Amino acid sequence: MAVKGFEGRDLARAAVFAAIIVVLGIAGAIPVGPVPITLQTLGVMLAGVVLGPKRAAIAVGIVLVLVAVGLPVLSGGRGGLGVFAGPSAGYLIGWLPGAVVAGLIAKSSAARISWWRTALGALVGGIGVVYALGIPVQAAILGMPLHEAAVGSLIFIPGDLVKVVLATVLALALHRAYPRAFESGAAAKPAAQHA
Amino acid sequence: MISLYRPGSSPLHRMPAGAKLALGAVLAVAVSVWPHTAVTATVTLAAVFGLFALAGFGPLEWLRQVWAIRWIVAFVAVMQLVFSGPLEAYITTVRIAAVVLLAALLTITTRTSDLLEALQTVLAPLRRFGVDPWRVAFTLSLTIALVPVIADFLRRIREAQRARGVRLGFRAVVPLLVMSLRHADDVADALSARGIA
Amino acid sequence: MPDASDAIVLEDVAVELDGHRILEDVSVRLDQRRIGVIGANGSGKSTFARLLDGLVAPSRGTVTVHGIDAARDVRALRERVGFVFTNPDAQILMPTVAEDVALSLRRAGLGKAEVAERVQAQLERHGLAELADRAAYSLSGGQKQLLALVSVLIRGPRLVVADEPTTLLDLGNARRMADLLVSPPEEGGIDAQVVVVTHDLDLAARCDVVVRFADGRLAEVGDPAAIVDRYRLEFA
Amino acid sequence: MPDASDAIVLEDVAVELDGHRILEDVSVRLDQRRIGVIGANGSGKSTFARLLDGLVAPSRGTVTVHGIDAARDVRALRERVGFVFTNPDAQILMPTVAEDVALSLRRAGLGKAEVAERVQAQLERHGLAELADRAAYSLSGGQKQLLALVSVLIRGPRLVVADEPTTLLDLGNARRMADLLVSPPEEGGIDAQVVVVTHDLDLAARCDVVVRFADGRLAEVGDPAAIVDRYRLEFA
Ligand SMILES: Nc1ncnc2c1ncn2[C@@H]1O[C@H](COP(=O)(O)OP(=O)(O)OP(=O)(O)O)[C@@H](O)[C@H]1O
Ligand SMILES: Nc1ncnc2c1ncn2[C@@H]1O[C@H](COP(=O)(O)OP(=O)(O)OP(=O)(O)O)[C@@H](O)[C@H]1O
Ligand SMILES: O=C(O)CCCC[C@@H]1SC[C@@H]2NC(=O)N[C@@H]21
Ligand SMILES: [Mg+2]
Ligand SMILES: [Mg+2]
Repeated sequence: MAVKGFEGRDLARAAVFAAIIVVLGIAGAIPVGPVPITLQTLGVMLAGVVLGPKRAAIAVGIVLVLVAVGLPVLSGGRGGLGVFAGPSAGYLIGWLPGAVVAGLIAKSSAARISWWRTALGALVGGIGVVYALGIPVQAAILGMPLHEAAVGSLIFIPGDLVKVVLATVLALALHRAYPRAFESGAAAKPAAQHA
Repeated sequence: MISLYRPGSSPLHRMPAGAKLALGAVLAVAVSVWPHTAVTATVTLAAVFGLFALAGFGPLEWLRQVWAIRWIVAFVAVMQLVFSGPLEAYITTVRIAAVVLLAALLTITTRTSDLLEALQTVLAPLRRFGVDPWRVAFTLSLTIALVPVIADFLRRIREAQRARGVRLGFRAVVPLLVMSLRHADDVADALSARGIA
Repeated sequence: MPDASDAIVLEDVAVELDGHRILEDVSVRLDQRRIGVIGANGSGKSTFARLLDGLVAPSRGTVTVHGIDAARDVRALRERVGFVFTNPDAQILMPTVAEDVALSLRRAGLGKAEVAERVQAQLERHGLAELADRAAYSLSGGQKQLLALVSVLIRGPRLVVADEPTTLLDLGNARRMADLLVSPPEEGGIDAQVVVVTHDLDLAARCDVVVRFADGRLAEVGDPAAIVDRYRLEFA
Repeated sequence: MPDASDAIVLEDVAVELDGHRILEDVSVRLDQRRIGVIGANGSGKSTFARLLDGLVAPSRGTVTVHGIDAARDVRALRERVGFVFTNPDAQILMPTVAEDVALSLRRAGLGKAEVAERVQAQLERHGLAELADRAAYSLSGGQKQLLALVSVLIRGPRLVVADEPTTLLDLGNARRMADLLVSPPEEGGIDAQVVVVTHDLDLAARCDVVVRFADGRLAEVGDPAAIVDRYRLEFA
């Protein structure tokens, strides 16, 4: 066992969610400037609020490594190290702590899933944290003043707010349809035995 | 999933992945922090195209790669023109393009599998902290194998909607997640059964 | 009762997907009530079935279902045809059993109360009433397969196309599903024309006519018993 | 050749999952080479099969496979047992055919050259050599199911457990899979003990012994022909 408490079931879920994020990228991107508007951020929010911080970190981490090793897993079939030298690098790297924070907030209570904790998680993690890394890195890479990069990022806000609402609605529907999705590997199969 | 790798037998292709990455990173940082003039920036970009040529990629590929970053180039050029004037705009745009193209060159001359192996080497010291490099590499391969499977789930859900004459819109993500996560449980069983995780 | 328009007619149909020839030279007229489709893996059975619901478009020739040209009027076609997929998981689109059955009625613009009533009636008819509020994923394989069929039947299709609907079922459940699909309406079977794709030759033999595909071509159409026996012999 | 230790022994086993009793009172000793498992949907067949590979743990009683206590030494158990699941898609863990077959060997830490050689030999033996570099997901259903089996066989398991491995296959492919699973090794069958869960009663009848489950209990163990005939009669 590589990481304590992280077993095959968690690994499989992280990999599946990474694949979902990749597939959401196939839906395409809207090029509104140097950083695209993409549905993949919805996948990042969902990973956080559904899988919880640990598995979401692995899921998003997988996507980032796949980008780095040169697979076209980002929207519009982009990938490769060039992305990490480009203006969207900060947002992209921000997905990782973003998903973790989303998971921490959404799952901050052991009680039943709640719509407001889910929404808050998606908002703070999926927007707050992602932008907090994305804006400064974009400013640095493009050699522009921070406030300009910040103003420029306003173009993502409407779309990202919609994604927060979608992530919340989808997570709650998923909880009705398949509550096990929200349990950890060990809990999802209580009596099952693992090596 | 098709990798962005372009086969070839140039010195760049044959260079060990780890060394190539390290060298690339050093070069990228150097280009970024060097206080460029119009001349040094131009020379730098020319040098990057020179490396492309060394790897066996001609002008057609240069165009293709520049086209891929057209949005970045256009945006930087316009912003800088408005705020810093034409000279600054030229220098900054060329410098940024050079770095991004250099990184892209690393990607198209290195096999995904070689990068994964380099990654395992890099991760080896983390063994002490409970990270199993083999497992990391395996998880990445597993994800690559899963992408077409998940894409097929999406196709089947779309088809089911058409067949039933309904449109779920974004709510179609719910059955996608249910199918995918149940699939993950089946995969987990297969992992256990094959003694992998 | 079948009438002149209750026929499935394919004229010189070919299907090409991603540059591969998948079906070729298919011409057939089927006006029987129970139609079985058999053939090896990859022979084109599912593609044929999907043509009938406009899920695949012919690259040549015409497909006419009950007088509707499948290429021209997909909307009318889908009103008339119900499709049951092999894997019920892909077909159950809503979280609970009742919601899933209701989904099919949503588009028809019925009122909430009427939808609820019709769903309830339909669930009762097929012995699923007690499961109305259960999460669909938690049903057994047999129950799921039945739910998938019920969700299709509630719209009152005149043709039901089912692609290997019994593969995961045990003898008893498979028998029940088969009875629904191929018995005459008087004996509890579906009151619509039925096309059933299957590897279960006993089920195929119970149809009025059997169509066999081989390598993307129509190999035989005709008497179920004769075709099934011949097919079985090939592998004996 | 079977010897004293090549037996599957369950003693008073019960399985409970999520508070549901799924298996109860199961005691049996099986030392035959070919073991068929039949029963209705939900009767506990898959749960029984999963016990044998430590995928489910008994909540009472003991499971011993070839002398290994399944609860104690899952690692040794998994070395000895290979499991083939119904859904081939979930078992394909690597992007290409050759990589998938190589996976278990790579995990065991074998060298690249040796792995490549053994993979090639194994693929050739089962007629998959030409597909070595194909994307695994693009294979046909029959090829996928065969790949899943081959990936398991390469580790040289002494017991192969297969849970409905032929459901999605046509007559020809199902026959080939069945031949591999239940023919004696001299006639091309697997050189290991085999437990096969199936709804295909003809396949079950070809085994050395049949186990029938009903409602989470062991209903019968014994002569395949007799048990299968009785079971068939129930639904006639
Ligand atoms: N979208 C597609 N692109 C390319 N080839 C396809 C596509 N869909 C199906 N095929 C191929 O067409 C052939 C016929 O497929 P089809 O699904 O109709 O077969 P089938 O008779 O239903 O087989 P099975 O018994 O396995 O369900 C197969 O070889 C299949 O691989
Ligand atoms: N993890 C679980 N939690 C709760 N119930 C379960 C779980 N796994 C299986 N069951 C239930 O246990 C019963 C036996 O399941 P099992 O899968 O062993 O049946 P089976 O004989 O293999 O059926 P089938 O022919 O449909 O494959 C079923 O009623 C099933 O719903
Ligand atoms: O594809 C990439 O290169 C990374 C994309 C980063 C997109 C950022 S994330 C926050 C914001 N919302 C969007 O829709 N796009 C940006
Ligand atoms: Mg088919
Ligand atoms: Mg089962």
